[in-house]
Amino acid sequence: AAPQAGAPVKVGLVYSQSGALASYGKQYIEGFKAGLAKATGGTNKVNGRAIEVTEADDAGDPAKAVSAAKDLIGKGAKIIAGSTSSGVALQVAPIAAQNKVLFISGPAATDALTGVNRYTFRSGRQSYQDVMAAKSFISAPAGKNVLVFAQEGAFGTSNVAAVTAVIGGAGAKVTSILVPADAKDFTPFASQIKTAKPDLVFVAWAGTTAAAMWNALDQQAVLATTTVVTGLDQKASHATFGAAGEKVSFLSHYFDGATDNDFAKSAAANVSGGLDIFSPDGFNAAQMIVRAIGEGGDDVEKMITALEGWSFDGVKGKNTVRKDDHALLQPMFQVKLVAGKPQLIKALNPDEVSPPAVAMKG
Amino acid sequence: MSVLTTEGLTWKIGEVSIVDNVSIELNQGEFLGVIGPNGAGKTSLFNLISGLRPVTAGRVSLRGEDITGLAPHQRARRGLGRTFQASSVFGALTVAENVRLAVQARMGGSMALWRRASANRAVIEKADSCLTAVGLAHRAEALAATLAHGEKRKLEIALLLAADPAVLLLDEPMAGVSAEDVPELVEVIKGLTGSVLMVEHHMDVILEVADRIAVMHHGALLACDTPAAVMANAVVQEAYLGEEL
Amino acid sequence: MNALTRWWPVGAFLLLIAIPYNALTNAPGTLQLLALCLVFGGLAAGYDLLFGRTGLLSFGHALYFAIGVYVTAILVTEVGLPLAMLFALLAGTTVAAALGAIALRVKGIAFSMVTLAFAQVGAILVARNPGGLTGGEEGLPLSSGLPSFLIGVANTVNLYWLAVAYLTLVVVVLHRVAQSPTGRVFAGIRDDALRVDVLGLNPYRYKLVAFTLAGALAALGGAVYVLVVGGASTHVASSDLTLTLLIMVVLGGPGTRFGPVIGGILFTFLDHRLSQLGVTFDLPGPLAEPLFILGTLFILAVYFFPGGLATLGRRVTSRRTALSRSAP
Amino acid sequence: MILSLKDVSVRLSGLHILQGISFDVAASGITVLLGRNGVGKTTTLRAILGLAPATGSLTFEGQSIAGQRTHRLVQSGLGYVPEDRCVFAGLTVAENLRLAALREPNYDLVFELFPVLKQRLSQTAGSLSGGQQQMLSLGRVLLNSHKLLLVDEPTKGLAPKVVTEVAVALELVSQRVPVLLVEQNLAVVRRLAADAVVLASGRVAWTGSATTLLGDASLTKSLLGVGH
Amino acid sequence: MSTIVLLAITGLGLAALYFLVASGLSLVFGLADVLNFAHGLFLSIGAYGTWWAYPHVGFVAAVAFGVVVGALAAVLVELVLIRPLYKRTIEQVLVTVGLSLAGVALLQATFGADARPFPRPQWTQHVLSIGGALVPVDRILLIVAALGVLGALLGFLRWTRYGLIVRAGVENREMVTALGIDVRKAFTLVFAIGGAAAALAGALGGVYLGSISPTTGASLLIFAFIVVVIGGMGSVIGSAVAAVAVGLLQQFVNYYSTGMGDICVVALLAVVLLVRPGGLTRRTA
Ligand SMILES: Nc1ncnc2c1ncn2[C@@H]1O[C@H](COP(=O)(O)OP(=O)(O)OP(=O)(O)O)[C@@H](O)[C@H]1O
Ligand SMILES: Nc1ncnc2c1ncn2[C@@H]1O[C@H](COP(=O)(O)OP(=O)(O)OP(=O)(O)O)[C@@H](O)[C@H]1O
Ligand SMILES: [Mg+2]
Ligand SMILES: [Mg+2]
Repeated sequence: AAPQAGAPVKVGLVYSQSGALASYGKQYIEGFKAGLAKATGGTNKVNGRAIEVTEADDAGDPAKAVSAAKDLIGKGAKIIAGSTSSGVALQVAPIAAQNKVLFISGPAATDALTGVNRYTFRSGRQSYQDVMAAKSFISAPAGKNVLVFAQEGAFGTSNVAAVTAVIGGAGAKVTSILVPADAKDFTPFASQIKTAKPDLVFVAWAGTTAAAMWNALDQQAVLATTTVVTGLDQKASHATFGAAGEKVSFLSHYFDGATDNDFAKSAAANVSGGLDIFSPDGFNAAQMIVRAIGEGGDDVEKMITALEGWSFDGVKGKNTVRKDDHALLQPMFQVKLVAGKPQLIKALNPDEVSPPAVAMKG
Repeated sequence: MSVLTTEGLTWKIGEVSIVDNVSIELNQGEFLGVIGPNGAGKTSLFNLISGLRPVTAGRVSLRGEDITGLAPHQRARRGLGRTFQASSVFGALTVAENVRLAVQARMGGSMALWRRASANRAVIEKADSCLTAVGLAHRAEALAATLAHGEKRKLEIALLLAADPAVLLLDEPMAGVSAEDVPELVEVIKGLTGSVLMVEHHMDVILEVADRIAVMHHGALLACDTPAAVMANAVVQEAYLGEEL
Repeated sequence: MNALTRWWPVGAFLLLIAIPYNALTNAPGTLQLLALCLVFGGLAAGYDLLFGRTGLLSFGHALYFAIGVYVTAILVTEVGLPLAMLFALLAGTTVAAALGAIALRVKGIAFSMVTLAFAQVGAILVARNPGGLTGGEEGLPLSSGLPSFLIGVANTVNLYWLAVAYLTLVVVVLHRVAQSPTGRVFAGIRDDALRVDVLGLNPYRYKLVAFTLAGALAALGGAVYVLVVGGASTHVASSDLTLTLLIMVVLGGPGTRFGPVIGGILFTFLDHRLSQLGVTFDLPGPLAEPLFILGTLFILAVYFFPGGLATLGRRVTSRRTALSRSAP
Repeated sequence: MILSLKDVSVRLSGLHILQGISFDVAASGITVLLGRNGVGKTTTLRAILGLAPATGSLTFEGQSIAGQRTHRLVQSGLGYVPEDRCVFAGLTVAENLRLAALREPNYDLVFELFPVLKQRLSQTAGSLSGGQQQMLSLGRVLLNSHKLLLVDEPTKGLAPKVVTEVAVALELVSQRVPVLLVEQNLAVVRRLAADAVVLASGRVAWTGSATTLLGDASLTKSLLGVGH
Repeated sequence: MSTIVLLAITGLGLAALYFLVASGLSLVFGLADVLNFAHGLFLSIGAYGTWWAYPHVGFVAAVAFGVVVGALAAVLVELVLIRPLYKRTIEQVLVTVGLSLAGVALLQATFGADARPFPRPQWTQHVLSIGGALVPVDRILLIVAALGVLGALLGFLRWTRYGLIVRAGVENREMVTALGIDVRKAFTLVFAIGGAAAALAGALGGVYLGSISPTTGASLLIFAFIVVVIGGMGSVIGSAVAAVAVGLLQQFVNYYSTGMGDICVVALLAVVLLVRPGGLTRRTA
């Protein structure tokens, strides 16, 4: 259909406003608003057409997200974005494909989303990129012992798979310890790690038990005797590392101060309390939406074409939407915590951390 | 011919024998009264016979069949019914539903998820007749929990009538029944077909209905004889009856 | 009065049928939400077979629901939808019968805890993603194997019909069961299982029947739910879900014919709409948390409608008959 | 007179159980409350104790006690022996007694009346026989020096010998404390009661001396349904 | 060898944490007959109370503050929500279920959904070398606290008149009143004690876990339930024994077959209940 001049374009944002991931949701939406302002020059319009954003809360529950997405699509939204959690993203993606609308997933990090269907894009990073960033901490992987310490479940297993492929592929010997996410005492596991004497430990952990886990690794002298790499989570979590923080090597998707470009400045100006890990995801999503509407109007096929292969500068630096599988190639960061504050060691450019291309499934 | 026999029935808690080597024979159609001081083990004996407690030693047989190891409901199916010393009815059901449930348990067909209970006229009519028999028909729609004590006792008898058991164990059916209602209830009890074992402290009632009387004392069977003989027994006089008021 | 009490369910049913046929309510978002509400209405009613009608407080009902959800989601790509739903039903029924046979050997709170524990194992297994089957905490989207009439926003109405069918089935089954001789035994067991035993019926068998039937209804509900939502997620196996069912039943009125259905529908509706409300009006602090409002509402309901919403009308009538009886 | 009821009504679940009853309890001796099953005798005692919601006026020792909390009433001198004994099944006999003891408990009296309790001090009350529980229930109030005892069918389920013993015990007690007694056993009533109150369909049908009531065959026939 | 020592001591530490949660639960559950789903909330309140007070006062005073706040919250809940529902046990359980949902949401709205780092005095973070194992001091602290609570509770139940009243009140509240005793006070007291024990578990659990989040209470609650049931409802000693069994089992199984600890605990529960339906200490009744 030919775009009707002047008619607003409807965009639906389905993300966590309440529930366990509410603070990720907040970073996302603030980033999004800043990004929208920046990309439209403060007008909220593309080609003279207003962008009408409707927000819906999924409370981290896929059932609610699907309801909200169907509702928005039923009301004429051509673009759905958001998805704070992987579970939500994976269930909204098929809905987008079935209804032929564009879906730009947010902070959800699962690799399974990449290449899931033609209609699905992502505005954040994926787990594979974390693992690639972790690899950058060992200079010569061949012959090294690498141990993955992760929580049981899809997140943990996919991290183990990625490490085995990436670092194991480079010649290291990869083993893993998978632990229930809600374990209360991590001492036994920490002691298992110590006994294994690995050269590098990659920790993939998210959630409320992180503090206890780090404490156990520290007390059982794992941190002191080997290199431990993990992903740096949002600001609020930095203090939970306590004394252990300085003994860990961090890879980071984003932290306040990782970059200092125009976009970061303009984002920071619009976000209360400074940028955080998922601010760029929201910012990118807005940029991608503006691009899609600008080039495609109301035509989803044209939007897809406009996004595929598109490179743009954003908060993190240069981003590229890979044509084959819609992975978002982007920089990552090596960081250390000093007195609870992250300090940049090195920015990794997108090529160094690009995930392997997968075939588009649908 | 004896319908219910216990042989050396014993129940111990720790070292104490609550029921001590009790052997009783209840004959077909007989009315056997059980008396004994409080704590003699009468209710416990009933519990062993009806299967609510596991026996320590001894056997219970019903119409020649050994039922010692059976669960309460299996004994009930074989024709053993009982009432409780403390009234026990289904408080949240109406009086009528209480009795219908009992009738249905007797007649079978309880495991029928897709049939209408109300379509079974036989159950309903039988239940009504049981209620009429104990004089509770006017309370049929009341919730059993709201009945006064004496009415609950009558309902219990109705539940028993409904099951039409061959052997009935009545545990103090007259306790707490107002003087006015006693004769009525005695008539109901006399009208029971089947063999009855009844614990009761009202001696006049026992003497009126019982063919024989068993006396329990400290868990053991002290005597089991005709009413006249039992009343004349010096130990019974001393341990149980005491002086007249 | 009598005519009203007799005919309102028919009226409500007609209303359900009419919903897709008018412009006001025939929107995908509305139908989707209503479909979810109806599924939970049916689930709550099935749970009430245990709680309200037989007096069994199970804390593990979510397990059988989750079996329905995951078996359908896993098998649909392999064997097609009808067979997948059939297997889900069979699996739920079998597991309910097997675990019920164990759990029912204990009574009271111990029974509640054993069911809770079994369901906890279910939740742990689902979260661990054994063999990559369940997708762990990321869930399992339904992306292929669905018949075309269930795909796409335009076909949401078919999901709605599916939910209506499920709810109707549950209500009819439970109604028949409640009126049946077995239903009478259930009521007896709820009151005093020992007494039922002495009457000559084995309470264990009847409890097991109730437990298995409730499990089967929950598994079927799971199979419908996964179609409506379009995927499975760990939440369906959590003990929170059972607690929510309990809340729905109590809100609506345990042991009543339509109370649990009403409770399930109302709770689900509020659960979905309240968060939207919080966003729209930018409500401060706790008021933006749906669970805060729902929890508070629930507490108030326990105080002010003991016996549930369904007994509101009845309490007025019972008072009237009571008065007229004591008059003479 | 120690206790006086005026126009007391009780409604339970919408049923008008007591429909305005009035009677007095004498300051000494035993006043017996009679009536057939379900007439509301237990409810009357519960209403006096504040355990059933009542309207009307209740006066104890000249003071209005309507609306007072039960435990205060008991502390101020009302003792209660409930119909179905209500011993604490999970507590031992000793603990049941210890719980009931308020000020200066008189254990000797209790053990003298019911020696079996002394033998079974460490057994849980739930495992006592029905009659033993009844003794415990009576024993509990006899520990304390109350000003009035409300006793509901104390001889229910007791062996004839124990019935006599309880009657004797009550007689002893009543020499010290007035008693309002609910009793079905007319032999006991005959032996103990000075005054009688008869309830019928929620109202007081007759009050007067117990001897008069039991001596008059036509009265017992019409009020209590016994006799010829 | 050092592994065994480490697992045993940390397992006991875990057991101590479970016991602290379970003891209050068991007390309220067994004696006031309320299966208190809001117990986790009292725990969280104690933890957040300590967390809030710590920057202003010392560690010990902060814990004391948390315990007092937890006890007060429990008293408030008892007075306002539970008391009007006496005799309606199922409704009481339901109210606590509602409270547990609303309470977590309230905490989330007040303190945010994310885990907050919990203040830990330096000395709790030291490790002691025992038999070659590096045992963290906070485990020892937990074990000592649990033993203290166990002793105090047993004393309360055995030797105080309130203990007696409470045990009788569970059976027949009305009759206790009819013996001239104000039973309501006793029940409030039990809630206060239960709340205080939960809050202590929250404060020390915060040290143990290093962080608190609104869902910490709920996640500990399920194991506390299991402990209470295995031990026999209402039996404080039973809870202690069950806590030790659960803690050690979980710790050892987790080490030797990674992550199967939870499932083993559930299996233990099923087995115990099937063999002894009343739990370890209770008669079948
Ligand atoms: N909670 C209640 N709800 C409704 N009705 C009740 C309730 N409790 C008692 N009743 C009714 O009140 C009436 C009087 O009961 P009450 O127990 O006072 O009788 P009673 O004279 O003591 O009888 P009994 O001699 O059998 O002990 C009975 O008809 C009973 O059904
Ligand atoms: N579960 C138990 N544990 C311990 N002792 C018990 C138990 N059950 C019964 N007893 C004891 O066994 C004895 C017999 O009790 P039972 O109830 O059979 O007496 P009874 O003859 O029916 O007395 P009553 O006429 O008073 O009802 C009593 O001394 C009682 O204390
Ligand atoms: Mg007896
Ligand atoms: Mg009475």
